Amino acid sequence: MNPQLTQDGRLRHLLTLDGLPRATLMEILDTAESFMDVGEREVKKVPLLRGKSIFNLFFEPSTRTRTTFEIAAKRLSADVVNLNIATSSQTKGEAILDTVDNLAAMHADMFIVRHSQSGAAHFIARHVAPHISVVNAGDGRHAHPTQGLLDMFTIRRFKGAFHNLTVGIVGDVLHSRVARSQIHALTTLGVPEVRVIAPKTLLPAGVEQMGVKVFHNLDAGLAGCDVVIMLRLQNERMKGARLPSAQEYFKFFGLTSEKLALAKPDAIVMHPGPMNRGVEIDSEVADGPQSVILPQVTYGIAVRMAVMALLAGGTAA
Amino acid sequence: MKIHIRNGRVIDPMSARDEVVDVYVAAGRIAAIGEAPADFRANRTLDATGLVVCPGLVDLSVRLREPGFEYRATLESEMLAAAAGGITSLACPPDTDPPLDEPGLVEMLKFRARNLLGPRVYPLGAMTQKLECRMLT
Amino acid sequence: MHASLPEVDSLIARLADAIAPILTPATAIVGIHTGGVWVAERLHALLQCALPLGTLDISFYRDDFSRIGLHPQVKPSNLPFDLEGRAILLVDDVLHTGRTVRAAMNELFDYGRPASIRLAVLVDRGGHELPIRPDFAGITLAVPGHQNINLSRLDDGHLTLSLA
Amino acid sequence: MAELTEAGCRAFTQADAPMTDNQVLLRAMEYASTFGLSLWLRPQDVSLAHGGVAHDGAVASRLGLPGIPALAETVALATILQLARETGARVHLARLSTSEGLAMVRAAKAQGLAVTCDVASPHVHLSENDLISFDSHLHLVPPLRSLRDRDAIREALRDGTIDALCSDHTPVDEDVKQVPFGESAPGASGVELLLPLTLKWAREMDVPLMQAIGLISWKPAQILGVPAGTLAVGGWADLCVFDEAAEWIVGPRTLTSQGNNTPFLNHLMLGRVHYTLIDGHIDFEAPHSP
Repeated sequence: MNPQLTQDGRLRHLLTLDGLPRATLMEILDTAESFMDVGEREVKKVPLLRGKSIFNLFFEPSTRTRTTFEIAAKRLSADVVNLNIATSSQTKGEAILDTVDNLAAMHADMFIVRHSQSGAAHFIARHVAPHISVVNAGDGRHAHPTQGLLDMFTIRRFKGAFHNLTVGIVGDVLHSRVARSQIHALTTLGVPEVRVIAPKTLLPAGVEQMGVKVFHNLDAGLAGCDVVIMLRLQNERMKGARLPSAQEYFKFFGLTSEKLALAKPDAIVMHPGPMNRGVEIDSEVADGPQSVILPQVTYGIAVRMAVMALLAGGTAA
Repeated sequence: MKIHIRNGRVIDPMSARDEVVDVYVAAGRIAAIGEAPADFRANRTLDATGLVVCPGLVDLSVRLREPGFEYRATLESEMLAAAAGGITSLACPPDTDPPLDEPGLVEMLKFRARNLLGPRVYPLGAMTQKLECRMLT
Repeated sequence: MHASLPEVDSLIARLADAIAPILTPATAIVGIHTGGVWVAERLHALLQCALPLGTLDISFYRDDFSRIGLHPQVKPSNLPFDLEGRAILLVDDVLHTGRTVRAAMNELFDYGRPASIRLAVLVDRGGHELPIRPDFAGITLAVPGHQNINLSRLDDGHLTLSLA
Repeated sequence: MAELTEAGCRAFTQADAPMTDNQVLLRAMEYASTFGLSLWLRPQDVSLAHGGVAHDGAVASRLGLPGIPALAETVALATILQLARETGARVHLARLSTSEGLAMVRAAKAQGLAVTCDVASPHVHLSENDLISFDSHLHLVPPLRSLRDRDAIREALRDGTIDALCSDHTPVDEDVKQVPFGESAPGASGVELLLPLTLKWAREMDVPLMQAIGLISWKPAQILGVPAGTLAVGGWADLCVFDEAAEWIVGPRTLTSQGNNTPFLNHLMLGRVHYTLIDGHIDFEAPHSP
């Protein structure tokens, strides 16, 4: 049984894109499309979630992601409370569940959860009252479903469809929740060829079983790609004996204009941000004509509005 | 205490016995299997019709959480739980707090266990002091 | 009692005649999805309006959202003119409780501050729950609460009313 | 070690504490063999297992859980077997979990090395596939491995490569399980499930009851070196009387242990103890017994 769906197939929580039906993903993308123009109005707001309380529960700090959720919630007229638990009660040893119970007692309707442990959002979702929805805003290495969805939205906007694409995901797949969500979404939406391109030290065991083709050579992996997704390389990866140096990584797996020329001429370049310029991507590419990195950020708000609207609809408090 | 276990299917893997037969217990020992010993008057008869009678189970790893983790489970409750599981002998790993790396700690645990209902407790000793893998015990 | 419902084309013609005197070149016609847009398209053509037609999808403004959720096919609202200080003629097919019109007005104000809003409906069926009345109505009928009156469009573009 | 033996220790072990130093391990084997003592060792290379919480395979990759590769077991096992050969120490291998590890033990036994080994009962039935809901009750040591490993365990129990089944009973408070998987305390409560889980394996593998009971009675008794696990006239009156067909559901109300932390919560079990006699005394009598 999928804990994310109600018995009649409606979205109950958004924890991972793994196992969500194609129709659900399309519904979210279509709904996001209809929210796109809200950002262009004089009053950038619709009253859909008026009176609802949304709590941003960030056990792991991220101003960027928290802000996009906050803007999305406010455009839906929800009340938003930000809790940076990484620096508050959690350090005093208050258990996650106590935090969640306390907030639920304050009549929360939705929790947006980010946590450094894989499965944390599942864990919270298992314990909340039936009227509360949980949105995973990133858990450990496991999933970042709204990022995966906004990437799909971006691809659809620029490429029109999914069924004829070759998508290459380059970099630290092992530690990337974004990559996992992208892979599940791309395969569910019918992309015929999803590639992961990385040294063996940055790929998880048995990654092929997620339905991807593995490349260890950037030139070969980029050849014929319609979409190139670059992943962020965390600096601490240099310490764990996974890579010798950032310079060597950039030389063999960094995206430069010359490398990008190996992909299709109209290929788009994506990055979930924040970028390490000169480590995984050259500034010339990041700011170049094929980059859609800034539109990704814009679309992120409409996609998160869609997710919140679909979750809140029909769950009368 | 004399106990008569009547009409059970007695399975003893070590002697390859598997038959429906009576077992007679007296003075902490098995007095007879099959025919009752002369003058055997049971204090208690257990009807084992349809049940299996086998040797008490031996479990090679049971954490009794004593010393050190009594808040997680008490020796008493876990000894009883083991008995409820049919276990009559158990080996108890030394990853207690402090670890079982001194004779006094082992003797204390054995003494505590002896005074409770439940299985025979065989502590395992820590191979190294404080289980730190530096000094032998 | 409504064995034969009135013919839609004649209702729209009657509406257009009533509206014509107040219309200026700066007036914008805005139809509410879906039936209101059909009626507005006809009025827009009959009245030969200068400004392009506006359309509103009020799904994001419904007050029953938390009960029934989001409509599966939300269409983007399209208001191809500046609302600020403009006279608006809001068009819907059937006026019942008034909640749709309330939602539409809320949405209009999120795009800007119009000078005035007038309401034209094909049918005012009664059962109002809000202090909202049409400025122009093709026909006024007393339809019992348990019944629905619907506008539908045939493949040839012909509009008909039906009672269910 | 010799003093601890006098105090009553039957064998020596690091339990789940890391074996960080092979020189210490070598000395422990040499010293233990001086006195003819046994070492019980759970093979796990500490550096290869570092930071892991689940089997390093397709499921952990999908769930984003840091992995413990099968290599962590086999690399440590190769070291232990080689040291045991060299020193002649008596070694019992505790809680094996991998197909490759079992193959190595099978080969070592065939070559005449006097080693024994056990597995924990949850690993006979569960695999990494069960982790999909992130239930922290499935956070075990060693980790639940692949279906292939689980099936190898089931076969090695049948062919005698594995000498004994144990519960690896680890009762913990709910609050150390009521956290995300990676932060939870590992281990499961299991003394009351050892018998039904063994019976379940026997039924599913079509193994005679006699062989199944042997794995949880006389065979572990021999490893432990105690005169238990058998029914002999004149021997200890330690007996278990059970109903192999009795159905029960695992839950806080049906468990005596204070640890309700079991991955089998709400599972149906077949086989329940009616009486446990220890030293000729009825130490346990089920409320439902005749």
